[in-house]
Amino acid sequence: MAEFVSLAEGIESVVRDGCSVAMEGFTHLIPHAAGHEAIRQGRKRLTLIRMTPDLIYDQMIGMGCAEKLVFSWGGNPGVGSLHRLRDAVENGWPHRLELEEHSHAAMANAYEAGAANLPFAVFRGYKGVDLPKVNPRIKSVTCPYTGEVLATVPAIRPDAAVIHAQKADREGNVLLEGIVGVQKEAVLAAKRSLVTVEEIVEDFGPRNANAVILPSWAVTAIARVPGGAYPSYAHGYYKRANDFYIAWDKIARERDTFMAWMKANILEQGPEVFAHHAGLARQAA
Amino acid sequence: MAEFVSLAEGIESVVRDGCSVAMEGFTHLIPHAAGHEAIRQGRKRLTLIRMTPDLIYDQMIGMGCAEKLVFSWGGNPGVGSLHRLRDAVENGWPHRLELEEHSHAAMANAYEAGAANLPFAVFRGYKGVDLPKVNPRIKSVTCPYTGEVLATVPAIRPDAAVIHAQKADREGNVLLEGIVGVQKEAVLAAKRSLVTVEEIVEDFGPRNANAVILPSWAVTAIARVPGGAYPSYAHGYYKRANDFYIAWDKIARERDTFMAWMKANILEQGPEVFAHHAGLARQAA
Amino acid sequence: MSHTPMSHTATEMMSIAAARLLTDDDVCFVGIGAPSAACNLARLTHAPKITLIYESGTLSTRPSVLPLSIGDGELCDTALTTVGVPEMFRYWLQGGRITIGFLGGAQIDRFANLNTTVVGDYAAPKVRLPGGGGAPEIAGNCREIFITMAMGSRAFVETLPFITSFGHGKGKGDRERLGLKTRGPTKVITDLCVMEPDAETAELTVTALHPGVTRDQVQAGCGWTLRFAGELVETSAPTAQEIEILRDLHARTKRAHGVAA
Amino acid sequence: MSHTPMSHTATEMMSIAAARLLTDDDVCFVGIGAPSAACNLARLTHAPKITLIYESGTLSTRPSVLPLSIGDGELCDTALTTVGVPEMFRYWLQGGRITIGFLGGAQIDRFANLNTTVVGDYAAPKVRLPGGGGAPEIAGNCREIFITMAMGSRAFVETLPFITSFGHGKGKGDRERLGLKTRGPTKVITDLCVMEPDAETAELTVTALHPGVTRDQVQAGCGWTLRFAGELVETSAPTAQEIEILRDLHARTKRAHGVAA
Repeated sequence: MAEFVSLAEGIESVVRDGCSVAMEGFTHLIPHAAGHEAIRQGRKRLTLIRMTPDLIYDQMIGMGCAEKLVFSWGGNPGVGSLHRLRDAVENGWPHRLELEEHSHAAMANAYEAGAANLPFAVFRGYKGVDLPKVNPRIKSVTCPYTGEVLATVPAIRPDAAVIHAQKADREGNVLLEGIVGVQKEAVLAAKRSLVTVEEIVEDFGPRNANAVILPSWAVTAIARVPGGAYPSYAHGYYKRANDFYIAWDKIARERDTFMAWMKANILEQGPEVFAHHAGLARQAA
Repeated sequence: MAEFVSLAEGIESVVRDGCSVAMEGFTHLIPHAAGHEAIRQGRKRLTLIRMTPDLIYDQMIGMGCAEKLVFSWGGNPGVGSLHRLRDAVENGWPHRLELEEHSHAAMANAYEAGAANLPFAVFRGYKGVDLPKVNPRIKSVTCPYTGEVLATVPAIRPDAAVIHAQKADREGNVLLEGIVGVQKEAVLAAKRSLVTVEEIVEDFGPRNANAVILPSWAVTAIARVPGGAYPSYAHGYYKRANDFYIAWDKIARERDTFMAWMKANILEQGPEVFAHHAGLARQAA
Repeated sequence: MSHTPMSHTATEMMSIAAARLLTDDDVCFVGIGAPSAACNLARLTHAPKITLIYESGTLSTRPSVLPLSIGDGELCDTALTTVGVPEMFRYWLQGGRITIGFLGGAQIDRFANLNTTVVGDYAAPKVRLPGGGGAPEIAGNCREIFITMAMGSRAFVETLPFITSFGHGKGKGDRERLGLKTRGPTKVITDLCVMEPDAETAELTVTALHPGVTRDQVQAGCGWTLRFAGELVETSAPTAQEIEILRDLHARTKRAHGVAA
Repeated sequence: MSHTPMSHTATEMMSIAAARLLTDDDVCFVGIGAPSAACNLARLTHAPKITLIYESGTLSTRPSVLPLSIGDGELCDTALTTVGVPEMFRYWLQGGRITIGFLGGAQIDRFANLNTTVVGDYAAPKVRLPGGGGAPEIAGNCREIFITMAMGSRAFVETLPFITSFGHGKGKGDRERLGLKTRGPTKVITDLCVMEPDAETAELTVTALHPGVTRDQVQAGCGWTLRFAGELVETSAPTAQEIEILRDLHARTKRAHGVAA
């Protein structure tokens, strides 16, 4: 059964130095507050796994939390580059970052295989492209019926998954709605999981029988962090702060503006600022 | 885009003599009215695919529609045997029936692979059991990363899928709720599909963003047949007629009582009787 | 509620003995019939927080009546959530999230392998049984398996004509040799006794007799020569509460299924 | 609505030329940026029933503003339904249900292969680009591919440092040799012209020039020596309606994203 914890306790017990962690959320419900907490706790040597590294991993990479990144699209959506990711890859700052690069289809299938407790995923992809030349983990199997050769990737089985969701109930069940991405798969594929939520409710109330719900017994820890997805968004709570995504381009472009921003907005703050940010995003919407 | 048709037109164009057809519904939403129509139209030499043949295939097999059955559990749930299926397998009446037998896990994975346009499915199963000795389509692949040997089955790619759903909207989109089984996969895996529905609505109205919805462009034909799942059920409309499932045991046990029932209740009736049956089931509930 | 002893049937004893093995922490994959009665009895008595899953996709369901089929609407109405059948088999069963899988069968052998497929030759069967359904992968992927079956010499047989679900094969170590990492059948709860695989050989061994049942009665219901544990205990008689709750459940179920109680 | 000719930018012409290629019957897999503008312009003008899909899982979406990211809430709010990302890639894209996949890229070669991964050596890149995302499998699994990119000699290059998405490889027949059953890129819509693969060689060939654009201007924006079709047509100038609707869409979008219009 899931345990209710503070964000600091959750990050401490679920995301440990040197572990592999998938902090997922496909544009929606990105667990930014959890990422900030990991940075504040000075987490090191992480293998960061995420289809779209986004600002959350740009920040963690820039602060030196990561030794490896497993990803499929490393940009600031609709804006441009992730400058801290680029600085790490192009210049080794703050230190060298190992890349394991896939396509979205490969990672989505690899999470699915992880959730299904399979050692690998099979899909029709990577035909004619160069990624298999630089990623030795891309292999193939032959269909025993048709002889077709299909691409394979190893299942993703992270030590930890961290996601943000709309609600938990008192029993520790978790509800996600809207764009649900690969979060269910990430949690089921992981050894441990931490879910930050907008609110904890008595009961989810009337809902479609097929909403994405993670049962309490499939989750390790839950922390209430209102606004915890900001500047990403929580469907039904607050909108995506597109203006912050645009502003990030300038903040992250240079090391000193980045470090100053991180100090003022992460190192010297706590998770309670997220409720404030999300409140502003809600009003602006 | 899905075309709106009568049940007779839908069966005529989607389910053709000699084709493979998956009429799915996991206890819930079994397309009984469509099965009756196929019997009335005298469909022959079908390969019937269904995880749980249930009464619908017991009736079609007893009426000589099928030359082959692909299945994973052939009983009358909670009651006992499917006597017409047994009579075909044990005594070749009304004629010989070829069996391709799987486990539920294998068929669920095979539908999933079909929907995903893969030639085969991989899963962890069939260890130590006798089914692979009598079903040559059960094979294996070796994981290219761990060396583990996993079971495979060919993807299910039926010529036709037939399902029953709660609602279609005017654009031909289809909504399923409750126990959703493998119907989405069956429709997506098939070349052609027919969906019978309880009602056609202007708009699905407020619904969870993650309900199971089949877009119009993924469906071939839709026919309105209120009550069309009876004696199975349609969540939100009418309950399962458990008493009929119990009564079927006696009807189907002997060839003559079976034939008399089929004549009176299928051959000499039309799909309009289903609204009546479901109405009674609703009142009884 | 009264605690006066009540008379009970052997089938009731079987359900009650099975129910007692379950705890609040268990996540059970429940089949129809005896397993469903046992799991729901546990939920309505000592294990109110037990998690019940039916292969139709209903997670954490709390039916007030026993379903006739594994896909009755009652299961969905009272579930925490319902998932599709491919997801059920992939993420939840194969995913390794089930602690106890409940199985029954037409036939069982001394190593707790089960047959629910055919009697006689597969190609020309004497009796065609329903087949495996979820059982082969339930047997392989749950942490452990409980089997509930009424005894009888046609059900407890020396040799199975067909192995539908793998138990302990031909003895200790066979599961490991196949690469199975789960425990397989750890209890067989019958209407007369409880059996467990022997620690050395994996052969089913009677470890408890239900009240009033003799060794001879158990042997008479078994097609092979049974082993009995050195420390053979007697199952506690059903309490009045257990019987009342079980009978209430069955009475509600019969009314709900349109059968006179 | 007025039909007086209006002046337009080259980027607007690119969006409009791309939009015109789409029909009500198309099911489009839409990327962010130019593809999103083109697809939504088509929907708001001549193809109101076109089906738009974004890789975040939103099926049949009808956004009133252009999303900044492929997962903006607007896409989910206006979608027929939203599915998980694994399902999106397995059932919908790999399932072969998409007629047109829209791609862009940092670089393209004469056979419409695309690079969005690196400039320079992969292990020690000069410029690290975002990577493939959905593109490799969009390029392989959609029935056909439209590419929209603004021209420039650093974008239209003789040799790609890295093939992120496969177009026509090194020429006609390469897709078939890889077992690909889809058509690959059939149109490249730029700010200056439209190109199509030659029927014999699969080399990109200019088939239409946008109004007022010369062959020399097109060649100046391309790093290889371009082929021009024998029957080179001129793209029809944007109508006033097309321009108005496109500008309204961009203005609504900028307001929604918190940027002054």
